[in-house]
Amino acid sequence: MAIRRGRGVAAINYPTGMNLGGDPTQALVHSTPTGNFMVTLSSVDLGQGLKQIMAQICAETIGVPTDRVIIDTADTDTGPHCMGTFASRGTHRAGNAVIQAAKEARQVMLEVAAEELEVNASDLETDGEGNILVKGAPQKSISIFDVALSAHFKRGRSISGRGMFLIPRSYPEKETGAMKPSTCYAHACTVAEVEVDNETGEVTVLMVKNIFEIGRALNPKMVEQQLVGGSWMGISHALYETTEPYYPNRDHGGTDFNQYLMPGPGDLAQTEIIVLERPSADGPYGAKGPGEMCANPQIPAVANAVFDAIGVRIDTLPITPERILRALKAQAAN
Amino acid sequence: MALALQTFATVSDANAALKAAGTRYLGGGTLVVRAANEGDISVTGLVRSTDPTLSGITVSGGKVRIGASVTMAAIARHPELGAIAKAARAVGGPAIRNMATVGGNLFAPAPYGDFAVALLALDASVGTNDGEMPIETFLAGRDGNPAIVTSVSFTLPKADSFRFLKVSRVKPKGVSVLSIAAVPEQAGDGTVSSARIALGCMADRPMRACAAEKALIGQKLDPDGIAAALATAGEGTSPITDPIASAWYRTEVLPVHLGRLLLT
Amino acid sequence: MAKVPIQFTLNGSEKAEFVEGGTTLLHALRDKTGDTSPKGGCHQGTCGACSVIIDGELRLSCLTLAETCSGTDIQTTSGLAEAGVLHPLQRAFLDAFATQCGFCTPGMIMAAKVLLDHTPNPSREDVVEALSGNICRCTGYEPIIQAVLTAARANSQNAA
Amino acid sequence: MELRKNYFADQRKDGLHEIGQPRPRLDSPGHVTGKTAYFADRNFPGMLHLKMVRSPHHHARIRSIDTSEAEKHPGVVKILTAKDVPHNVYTILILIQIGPEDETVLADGKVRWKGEAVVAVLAETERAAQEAAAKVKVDYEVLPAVFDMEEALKPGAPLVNEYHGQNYYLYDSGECRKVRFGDVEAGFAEADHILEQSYQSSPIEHAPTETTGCVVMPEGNDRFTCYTNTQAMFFTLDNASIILQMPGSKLHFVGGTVGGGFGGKVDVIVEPIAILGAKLTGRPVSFIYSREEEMQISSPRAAEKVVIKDGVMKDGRIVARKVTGYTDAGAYSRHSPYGAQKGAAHYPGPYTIPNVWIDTYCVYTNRTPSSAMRGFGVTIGDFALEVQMDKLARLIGMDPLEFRFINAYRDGDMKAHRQPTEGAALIECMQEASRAANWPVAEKYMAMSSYKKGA
Repeated sequence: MAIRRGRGVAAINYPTGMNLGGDPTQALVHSTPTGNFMVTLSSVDLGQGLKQIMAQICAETIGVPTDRVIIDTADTDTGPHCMGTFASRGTHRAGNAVIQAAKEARQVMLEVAAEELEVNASDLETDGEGNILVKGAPQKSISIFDVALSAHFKRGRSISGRGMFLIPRSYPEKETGAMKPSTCYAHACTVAEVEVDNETGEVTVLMVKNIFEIGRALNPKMVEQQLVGGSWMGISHALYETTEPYYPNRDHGGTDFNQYLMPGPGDLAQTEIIVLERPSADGPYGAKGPGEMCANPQIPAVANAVFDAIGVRIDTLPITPERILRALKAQAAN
Repeated sequence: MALALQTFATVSDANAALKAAGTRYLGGGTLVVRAANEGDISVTGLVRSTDPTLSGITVSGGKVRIGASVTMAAIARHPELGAIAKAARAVGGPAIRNMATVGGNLFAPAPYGDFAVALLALDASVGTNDGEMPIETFLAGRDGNPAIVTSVSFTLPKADSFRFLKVSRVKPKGVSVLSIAAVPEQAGDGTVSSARIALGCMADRPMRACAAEKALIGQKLDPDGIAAALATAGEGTSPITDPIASAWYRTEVLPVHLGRLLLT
Repeated sequence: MAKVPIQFTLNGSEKAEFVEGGTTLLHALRDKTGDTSPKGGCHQGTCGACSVIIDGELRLSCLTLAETCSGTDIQTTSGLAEAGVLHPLQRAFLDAFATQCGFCTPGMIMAAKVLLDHTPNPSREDVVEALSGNICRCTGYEPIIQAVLTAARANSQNAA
Repeated sequence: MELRKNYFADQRKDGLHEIGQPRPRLDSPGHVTGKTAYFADRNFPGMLHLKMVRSPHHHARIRSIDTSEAEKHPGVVKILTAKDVPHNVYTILILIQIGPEDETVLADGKVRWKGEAVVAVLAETERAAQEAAAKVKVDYEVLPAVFDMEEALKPGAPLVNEYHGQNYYLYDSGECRKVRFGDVEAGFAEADHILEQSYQSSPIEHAPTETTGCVVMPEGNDRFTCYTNTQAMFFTLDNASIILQMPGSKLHFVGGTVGGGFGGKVDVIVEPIAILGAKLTGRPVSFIYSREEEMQISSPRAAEKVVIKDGVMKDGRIVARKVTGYTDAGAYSRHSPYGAQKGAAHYPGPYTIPNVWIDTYCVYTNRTPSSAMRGFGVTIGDFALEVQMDKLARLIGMDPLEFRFINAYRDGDMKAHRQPTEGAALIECMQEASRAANWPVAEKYMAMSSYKKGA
């Protein structure tokens, strides 16, 4: 038996949002009588944590702690239109809509506070902890709780806002393909180290080091969740997954989690994640969409590492032990 | 029609009920309840038995009897079955092992049935109310065998002479690319005096690697000594092709894994 | 067809239900008792999302017929928190950000609980083995493994 | 995970109150206590279960369908065939004007892939629905099928989908989406080396732990509430409105808490037929994919073939790149024309190449229709591009990482689709990778920046 070791690198970029744009998302924000903020959406949380991120974005924009924000999604009787959760668009599109709605609500909130404090709204700021202060004179302040009560019961103001984000649709020019596919791109570079058993074709991914540039890590722990899980999926795509193991032959497609192969908890590569943040010009607080691209660079990095280990190329996914063994035998025959 | 479950105090009553068309025996449920869930409407009734002969493990004088309802988990944790525990642990994840029974494993089609591979290498006999039969006879006729399996019996192998390997793509749990159980007995000089080798996934049910067994006799378990056995390991096999691996791949890696197992 | 009466203890409270023949425990729990914490991810025994603890053992409720559970003691994830106080495992899953979509979480927690009940100081290998029947498609497993190891450490510190 | 704040610090405002903070997730307590409500956690009295009778053939004409025995089966409440669906031929991207309508909700006269929905059975129990489904008799005339994209594109191949008239999607640009930039042949002519390679993938399943499904409740006022795990609420509602010829005001969709999607829940498959069942029976209806359906019936990521031809100089510059991409849509479009087009926008990858030629094809075959998945249109392309980059580097005897620095795009560089590069960060990712992985590159590469040259 010989275990061969190799390493490979890959670098990629990925567009944020629906290709060619034209994918709107709306948000509504309003305050309750006691100064909590309701964000109404029809956006879908697939598990990536869209609700939490929308809450943090709204909270930052209004100037309250995140636990003062409630996310109401996704009910088409109440939530305004969202194109959907796909194409790494949720944070970017819905986030921008929430910012716009929250800004409008914040403006009303500051106007009411200004009336209560008898100053100009432009002289006010929030402390992020639930209070509105006069700039330069923080002893003069009012709580957002009291501002909301005043707006509702005294001044008859609706602390609310509407948000809509739309990147106008681009139409590719027929002959040249000139088009505007996306407004911002995330980036990644992955280095993978593998061991290949040259008698069985089995590959063990020892380590992946993933560098991701994602615009802005709005919640670093949630970014980590997604990037770690994505990295696992990338390795899974590289070495394990397909519904048609004998493509283009349709036979022997897996119908359960025993037959549909993915790395188990005993197959995990040592995974390192490093995040860079180059804020995007039109992202909510600079964020781009990391959800899809984080599963891409591992695939070619692993493929290149396998070549580095055994000197034969597998240009067909997934890179199964069988494909490796066949390639090694062909190499030996030549 | 709903699936009716009938419970009987004795195996013979359960055997009688099992004669009704569409009726299947319910062991741990990992095969038959799954089939019903997946829309196998040929299953119209289920039968089980609480007969005490089906449960319990007895070890005496080097002989082991395991009731057919005994689970993989119970075998894996039994203090006197340490020698074969790894074969029981090779089946499924923890929840499956708490449910899957010895009796059921005998019926599990490839790529399942890893414990049956071990039983084949152990030269077990399979008990029904009609008596005992060699496991090879049982496996050959299992598709048409309506009698409830009540037990399996075998001689406990000498410490360290039982070797077992399950190769799977997914770790630590995953179904078999192939599984191998081997019981090589060695004479004082280290040469093999007898050997039984059983293979999983190399046919639609567990099978013996008879040619390899023969080739080991009189040989030492070193690279030269096992070479002839490895060369003949694939004789008589007709491996399955499934989503896990092709027959070609299974054939290619069988000698590799057998070699590694024999040299451990 | 006549329905079959079943009685069992669910998270400490007595339950008595009538089920149709062939009803799985998963359906009985979800549709009859209203405990929707066990999830139906495959109904094949291959994903672990339906895992529950029956008489102290981890079982797949999708492959267990409800009729066979009369007289048993069943625990599910929805019954784990006591008086609103999260179980150390639940706390650890939160702190480790070990949930994303959450669909596998109740089953993972059941598998982990049985492990810690029997093996209070598990190795990483023990945890990996204990979770090996449960599929997660979001996290890549590592945060879940870390959560279980953290909960075990918290438990042993409390016990000390 | 480590955040490397030293990069791009001049462009970033740190120190915000909520943004950048690792706040606990507000949904996690529900997850760990099993209280989070997914669509299938709603159980209504009298709910019917829907099971599909599916095609056992890859391609066949339907001579007749006989549901008479199935209708008599105990527990069966309603059986639906094509004639029951008000607007049976549809395509989901019609909402953004990408046609033609090319897929049937329930097969009408023909099936084009093994597993295609033919007859829907609604019954009191899952078991009764399964038993009745087995009694539906469909008489098929099996037709020749095509599974290989190259075979499908050859003259005389079996026609997969008559609504297209040929086995590829017809874009306004012709049989493929095109990008033309510079003069690719001139680039090849000047190149020191040419390398043409072909890459292939097979379909991949999203495999979320929660399968696709919905539960529909008639509200008694001609409105229907659909609890669903769709990834796109109004997209699904509006498509259901078209298929059912029912005003959108009659439809109420509730969702937003999904057990994993990864792109697998953006097709509109389960909701319209379940709503129709609820409408015609007046009963709640549950239509939830089995795991087997999720694995083999729900749309996978397409199989793709990518052919890349590159011209490269000894000094490491790529001077010409020609990419031909093929996306195996299966029998119907779903989102594939969009995905293939997204590929055209993505190539030639994050590199600045003066001469580029891209053709991306959306090809029809007799397999399970493919659709969106995490990295749609890009994931397999990146595999091909980045393996090709590795081969090119080795071809000219250069370190693979250094080779990428030479070609990496930077701010202001013109892309093949004629947008100037903005916000690039590839170089910095590679610099950090060089450090983190102890993969040294020449100092000149570590001194590079993505920022606009001279700025």
